[in-house]
Amino acid sequence: MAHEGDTIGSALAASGVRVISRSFKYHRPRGLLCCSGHCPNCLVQIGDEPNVRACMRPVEEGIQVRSQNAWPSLRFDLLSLSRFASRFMPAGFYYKTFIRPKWLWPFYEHVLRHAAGLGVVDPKTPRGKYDKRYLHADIVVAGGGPAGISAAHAAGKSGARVLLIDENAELGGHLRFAGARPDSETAAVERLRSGLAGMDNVEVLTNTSVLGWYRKDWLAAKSGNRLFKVRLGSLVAATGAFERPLQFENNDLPGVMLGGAVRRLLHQFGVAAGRRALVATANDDGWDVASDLRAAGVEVAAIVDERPAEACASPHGEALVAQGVPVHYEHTVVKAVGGKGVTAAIIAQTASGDGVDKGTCKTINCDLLVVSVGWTPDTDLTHLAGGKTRYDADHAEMLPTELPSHLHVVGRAAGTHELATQLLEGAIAGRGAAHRLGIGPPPDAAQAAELQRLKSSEPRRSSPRVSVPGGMPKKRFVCLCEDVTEEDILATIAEGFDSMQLLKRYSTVSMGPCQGKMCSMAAIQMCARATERSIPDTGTTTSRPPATPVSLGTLAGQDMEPVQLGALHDWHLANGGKPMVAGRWIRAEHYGDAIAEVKAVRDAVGLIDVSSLGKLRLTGPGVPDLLQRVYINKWRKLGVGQARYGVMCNDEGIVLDDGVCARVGEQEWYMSTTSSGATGMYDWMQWWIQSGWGEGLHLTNVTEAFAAMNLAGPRAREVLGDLTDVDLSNEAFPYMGVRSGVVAGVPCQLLRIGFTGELSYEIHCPSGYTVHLWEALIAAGQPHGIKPFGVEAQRVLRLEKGHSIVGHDTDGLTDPIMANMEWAVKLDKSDFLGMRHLSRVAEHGPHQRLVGFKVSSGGAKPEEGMQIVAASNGKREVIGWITSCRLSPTLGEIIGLCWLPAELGDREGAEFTIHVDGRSQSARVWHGAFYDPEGKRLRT
Amino acid sequence: MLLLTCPNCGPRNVSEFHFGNEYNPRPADPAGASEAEWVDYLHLRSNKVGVQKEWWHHGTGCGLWFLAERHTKTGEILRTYLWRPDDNAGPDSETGAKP
Amino acid sequence: MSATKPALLTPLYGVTKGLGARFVEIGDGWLIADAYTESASEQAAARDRLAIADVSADGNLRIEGADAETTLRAAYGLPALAIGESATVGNGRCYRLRADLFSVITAPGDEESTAGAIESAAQSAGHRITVTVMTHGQASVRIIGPRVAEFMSKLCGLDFSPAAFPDGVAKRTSFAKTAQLVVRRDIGQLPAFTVVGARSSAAYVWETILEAGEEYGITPIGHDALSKIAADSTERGT
Amino acid sequence: MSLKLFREALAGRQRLPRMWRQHSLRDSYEAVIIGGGAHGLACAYHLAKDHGITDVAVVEKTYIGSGGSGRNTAIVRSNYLTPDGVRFYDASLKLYEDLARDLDFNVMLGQRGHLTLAHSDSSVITMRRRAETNRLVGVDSRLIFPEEIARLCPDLDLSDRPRYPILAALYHPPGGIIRHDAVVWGYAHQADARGVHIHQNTAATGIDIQNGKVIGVQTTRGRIKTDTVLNATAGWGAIISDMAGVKLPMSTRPLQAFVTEPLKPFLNVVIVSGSLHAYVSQSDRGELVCGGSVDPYASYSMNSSLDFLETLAGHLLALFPCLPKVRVLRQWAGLCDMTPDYSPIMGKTPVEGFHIDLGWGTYGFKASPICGKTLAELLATGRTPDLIRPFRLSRFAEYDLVGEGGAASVGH
Ligand SMILES: Cc1cc2nc3c(=O)[nH]c(=O)nc-3n(C[C@H](O)[C@H](O)[C@H](O)COP(=O)(O)OP(=O)(O)OC[C@H]3O[C@@H](n4cnc5c(N)ncnc54)[C@H](O)[C@@H]3O)c2cc1C
Ligand SMILES: NC(=O)c1ccc[n+]([C@@H]2O[C@H](COP(=O)([O-])OP(=O)(O)OC[C@H]3O[C@@H](n4cnc5c(N)ncnc54)[C@H](O)[C@@H]3O)[C@@H](O)[C@H]2O)c1
Ligand SMILES: Cc1cc2nc3c(=O)[nH]c(=O)nc-3n(C[C@H](O)[C@H](O)[C@H](O)COP(=O)(O)O)c2cc1C
Ligand SMILES: [Zn+2]
Repeated sequence: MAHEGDTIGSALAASGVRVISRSFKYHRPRGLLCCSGHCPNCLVQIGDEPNVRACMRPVEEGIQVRSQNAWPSLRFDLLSLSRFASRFMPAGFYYKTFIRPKWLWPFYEHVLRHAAGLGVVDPKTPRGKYDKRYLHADIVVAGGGPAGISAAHAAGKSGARVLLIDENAELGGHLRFAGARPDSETAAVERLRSGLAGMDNVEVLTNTSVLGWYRKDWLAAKSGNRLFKVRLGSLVAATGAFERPLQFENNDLPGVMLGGAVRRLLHQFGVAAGRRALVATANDDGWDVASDLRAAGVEVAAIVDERPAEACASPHGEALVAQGVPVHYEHTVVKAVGGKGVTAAIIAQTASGDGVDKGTCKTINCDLLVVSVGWTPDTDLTHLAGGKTRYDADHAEMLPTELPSHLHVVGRAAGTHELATQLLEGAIAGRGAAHRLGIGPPPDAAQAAELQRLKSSEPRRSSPRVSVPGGMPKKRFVCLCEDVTEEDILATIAEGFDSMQLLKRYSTVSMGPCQGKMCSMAAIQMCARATERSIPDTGTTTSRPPATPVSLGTLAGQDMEPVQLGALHDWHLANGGKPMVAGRWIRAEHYGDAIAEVKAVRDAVGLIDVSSLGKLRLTGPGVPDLLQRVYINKWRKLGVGQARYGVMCNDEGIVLDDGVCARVGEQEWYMSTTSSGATGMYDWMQWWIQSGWGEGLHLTNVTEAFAAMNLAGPRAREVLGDLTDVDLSNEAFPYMGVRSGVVAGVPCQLLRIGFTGELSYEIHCPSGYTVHLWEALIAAGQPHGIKPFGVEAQRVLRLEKGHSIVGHDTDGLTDPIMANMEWAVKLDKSDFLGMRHLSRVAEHGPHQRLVGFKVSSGGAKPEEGMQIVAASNGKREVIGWITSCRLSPTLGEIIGLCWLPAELGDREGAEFTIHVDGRSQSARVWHGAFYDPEGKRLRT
Repeated sequence: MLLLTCPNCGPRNVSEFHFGNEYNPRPADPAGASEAEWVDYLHLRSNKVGVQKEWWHHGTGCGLWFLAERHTKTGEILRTYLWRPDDNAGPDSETGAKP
Repeated sequence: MSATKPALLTPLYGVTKGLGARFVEIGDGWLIADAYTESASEQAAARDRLAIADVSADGNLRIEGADAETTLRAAYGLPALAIGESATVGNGRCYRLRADLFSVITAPGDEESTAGAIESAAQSAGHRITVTVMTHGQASVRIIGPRVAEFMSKLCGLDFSPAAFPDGVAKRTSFAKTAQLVVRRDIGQLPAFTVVGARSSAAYVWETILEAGEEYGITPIGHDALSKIAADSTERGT
Repeated sequence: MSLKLFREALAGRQRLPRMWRQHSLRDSYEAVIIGGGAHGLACAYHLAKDHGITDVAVVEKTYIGSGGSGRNTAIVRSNYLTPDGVRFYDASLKLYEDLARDLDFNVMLGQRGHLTLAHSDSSVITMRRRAETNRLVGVDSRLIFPEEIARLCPDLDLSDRPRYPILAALYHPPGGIIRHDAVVWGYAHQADARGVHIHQNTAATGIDIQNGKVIGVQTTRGRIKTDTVLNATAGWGAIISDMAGVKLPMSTRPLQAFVTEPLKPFLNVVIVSGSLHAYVSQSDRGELVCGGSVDPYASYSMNSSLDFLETLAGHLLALFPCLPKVRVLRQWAGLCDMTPDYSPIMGKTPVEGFHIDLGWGTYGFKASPICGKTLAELLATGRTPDLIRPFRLSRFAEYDLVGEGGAASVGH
């Protein structure tokens, strides 16, 4: 049945299917209307794809087409019963109903939700393959009709890099289905088109839709599953025009079709849209359609033209009249008659204004009612690219005006309907656009004058008539997407929603899938008329991208979510490491048994991968000054071979990061930051360096150049001693010392620091050696019972030592004094970031304090995030919360860190209440480390 | 997408940069600044419609921080330049000649 | 004190191994994919379609300082370079990234000696510069093929037309949503790019390139094919 | 079907009453509210209803609801982080629950539940902290885990993904969505009915001040004498405050959103992912309403960007891999007045008679009713209600910020 090249729409039309969809609100039957992907009438579900425009989608083997918004089937649509209630469903009816009783609204809402909506999402739809491409062009021409072809040709001739984009499979725009045209015209366009093919600097993208122009000089287009992102100089919008529906009673019946649609079916797909057609028109285009239909063997029941006979100048006129086609001048359609499709039309003589003379009503049988009364220039792109439009009363069209210099609008998008004029207009724009970018000569002034002359002498194509009175305004559909009728529009305006923006939002006109392509113009005209204002005073709605709906898959493109993996990633996975997300890094949370890992570190030795720590190299005589300024503690006296813990704040006194900085040479320092702070702290310091604090120093980010691992536990020294010549004795290499040396053949930096409270060495090596070094340490540690340990064990170990983690126990309002790092705050320095604020806090004391606690024995373990409460005047007040909490395997007690009001937190042993699963759990404040409070173990 | 001209790398898509907020120099002598000046520096912003002097960081590019004068409504970028000590002199220096 | 010579693994070791690579040792002991299938077909892939190779063992130096240019000129006769341009220094190539910042890419294993030479040139002239060996922090891949410029614009927003991005130019930019130094370095007539970025994202970047390159028939190629193509092109060039 | 509607349907359109009337601008009002968004109109309504003050003008630059109130993704909830915040937003939600009756206008509040996803263990902790605070203040909110998440939202990708695994969610049953425009219109209608003048297409251009006190407002339609002004202009708030010489800790950032083509019911609850900067709900009309984080730089432009579409589409697919074929219909942007602590700034300013209701950032729609009520009280009595005291402007000079960063940033 389906032809080669058929679309679903044309195939359905060919097999006589008229009803393709059901409307949004009243579930009225709808059939093909525009046949060019603009109107909502042919939206269908294809397999797992909702809301497909059937008239544009090529037929493929085995596709499954289903109608939408109809249950159980298209023909027997139960919800269409709501049609009979339509007199009670004016625009916004839901705002005034279902208000009381309150408890009933959820039920009403459920019904409403299930009645609305169109296609369905198949939960099994695969993510699919999509991709993107960046393009660069001096000039993009959007629309490949004659005007666009001519513009691209001229710009190409000038030597510009040109991109010509059209959404159809071939260039030619409406010419492709305009039927027979004079040879001279066809030849002129053909010459230009083949000229394009010969130009290297012109690229043609067909089957590609422009989605929008974005500020600034950025254009998006889609083709199949690909998104194009174009950096451009100038845009030539040659997007053509939409044919405009006419508002008469039952104007939404299947069988009412726009002239362009009828021609498209005829010339592109060889489908006659009906057997007996009535053509309602207001310009010569309608006569062309009538002539084409007749040539295809369709009976033309009548041509109904609004204009007087003298004004009708179609070259086909005489022939049609001679062939006996009845013509009704100064007539228009009042009503389409039929149930599921047109069976007749009622016409009447036009009277003054928009009126008709009711006494002249005639019924004419037909199964196709062709409407060809005017055009709406497609000015979406014009608006998106910063241009404006004005209503041209002579042509009854919205035409581009006040265009920015990067934008040209040509062809029917600019209200130019004659082919020769379009070609000239395109050529001038193409040349002008190139010239603006310094490419090629300027357009010829004489030609420009000629264009103005031709444009002003074009006859009017569009009728100023908006709707046809008589019959029922509640059956005159303005917005087909949303089932908004003329009556709705007028009622909405009467209620005070009398500007286009409010009218749109209350009545929902233009808010559906066609985004006003079919209805905006009519709504504006109706609003202007009802409020007795000019069209400019009525205003418009905002044009917004995308110019045509685009799938989330196309926008998302290839699935790209950067992850950072350390050199030991594979090792961790192979050895039972459980991956966990830590910022952009994937780290090992544990290797099966975090408690055993803790025990290994406390009793023997463990090894943890801490490569994600930030690592910065600082060189030069200016470094101590910088450290003094960015850290809250002191740095001038740090000797070579020594390391120190440091805290950084901003000027609000908020803790940003902490870490260790070691002096590894006379003029060289090695700083570590937290994993999550690595990039941020580097950028932060660079900011200060590049705005005045950079004298005599260089800062280099070497985070990735070095891996880091911490060997911790009482037997760490023995394990490391097996692999290195460095003197590891407590005297030669004390706590907080730093040494460089070779470990297992690898040049390393050794720091005697750690978070765990045990004797420990943080070993940094060039990243390429990581696996070798790690495996060597594990091997050397075997006799000593070494275990790799993960982030979880590390958290327990540090908690037993009472250490807080920046970003875990602190947040965006924490200063170091409240975080119990008062000892690090050196207010006797001359200046540092945060000093002024911290001086204030030091003077007044903090409100809150981060302190340790122990849960009273036998108590329930609070989870991190649980609240601390106090009773005051019989009310329960939140006074703090738990940031860290674990059952300490070493102590056999539940310990943690929490925020408390300072006066409470500062009292060691003070009792307080944690709200655990609805019950009260008491706990006591603990100061200092829970384990080895004197810190003997890490110093031995 | 705006095209921002890095003083080092030339024009690049704005997505390569990180916005560093309104230019808001730190008082030269924090301890000596009045409470009003200090609160102004810490929190208050002019947030104006018009040309704003602001920080940008070419994070995925050359790593430089620089200043831009950008119109907050039209997006137009008047110029971009590296920080120099006289930029700290305050808003008055905006009228002074710069390269 | 262990006697075994430590193995050096590039950040793409695991990925390339997973693709069936055979390895060869180069430079200071780096294990690098030598071939996945056989050299001839890998060479053909690069010439006719699109190929990707791990070159993370290439030496990489970062030279920073107001005096860096003068130092490099004294040490290697470096010509005046605009930002992004490059020139040969010793066995490597020096790219100017900023007024005060250069990157030198050397043959595998040459970076330490080059760094030493530059540092001593600075010392004798009394210049204060910072030279940092970045080799271990980087992942580098070569992407080669007649349509490579078109391919690059799938993952990167720069203009890759020859006029905008000529051979020998380097730009640090966003590539596949990560920060990378993108270098155009043709092999004779064969267009090619090198993409240098942080080691930790190597697997992600590699896999992203492979997926995006599918439509071009992208093929991973080894050290052997890469050196043969390079050797061929120098022969033909001379 | 209500009787009222039935009558209207029979009466025909001529007799439909206007929702609000047009007036000529008087040369003086007891109070002038600048900004015809939900906040300004709610305040006007409460001034009239609670305090009998009806000599009030609301001046609106374009049409009512043209600002954030007509652009927001309509999420209402009260599961904030600080007790002050939770109490405040809860009071607002309670007012919303009866708003349809109060205004005799269906604002279509759909309380079908709100889920904030946690993708890392640190965000699990934040969610638990919120749930715990919420419950202590009496707000229904709890931490739920994948099994229950799957029941509420079966199409979320709950598989063991490398990046952004879904570990838990903060579930807030009374959270949901509302028909945002209806709130604006309903307030306007009832304020108008009580005598408030709503002046559309009337922009404030200056604030007249004498001896540190407000004496009037200049507008594009003339000068108004008044000693009481409320600046409720959200994204434009700094411009109006600047007219009064009041500098604020605020930066205006665009926030964007998009809708898809309408679909049959697919998503019952609101889904928010802070780490992915994405949130989505399905409106009663069937579109998926989707939003993300604020634009990456300050701006007063309401243009849309492609970057936003691309990023958000990617993140939505990370949550719902089955949506690639669903199409985006329209995108738009609004302006957000961001503060450093993600909390609003409400109340008096150093200029006597000049009040502000700003700093609403990306989350202020849900606060409209309570803001209207409390600010009306302040304007009428000169006393700052306790509920809004934590949000006073002077907190910045007093170093007493509120700190909702953990709950408001992308939470809406
Ligand atoms: C995309 C988006 C999504 C959002 N999502 C949510 C959400 O899900 N939940 C939530 O709670 N919040 C959300 N918000 C935030 C919320 O929209 C705002 O905080 C809230 O609407 C502010 O209301 P308002 O009445 O104070 O201001 P607005 O509604 O912005 O009203 C201010 C009014 O002042 C007018 N005005 C400006 N200048 C002048 C002048 N000179 N003279 C006269 N009038 C003037 C404007 O035209 C405007 O109408 C979102 C915001 C955006 C942009
Ligand atoms: N009944 C008819 O068929 C009919 C009626 C009037 C005029 N015409 C003829 O059509 C021609 C008009 O030429 P024109 O160039 O101004 O308009 P056009 O309509 O011929 O060409 C515009 C082209 O741009 C495409 N397009 C529109 N928006 C696009 C987007 N966002 N992205 C990609 N492509 C997009 C359209 O699909 C179309 O192919 C004239 O020859 C005129 O006589 C035909
Ligand atoms: C919650 C919500 C739902 C919306 N749904 C739709 C819709 O279904 N169709 C539509 O065209 N626009 C929809 N919009 C967008 C509006 O049309 C409009 O773009 C938005 O209010 C901003 O106004 P502007 O585009 O005039 O600047 C919606 C907006 C919001 C806030
Ligand atoms: Zn740069």
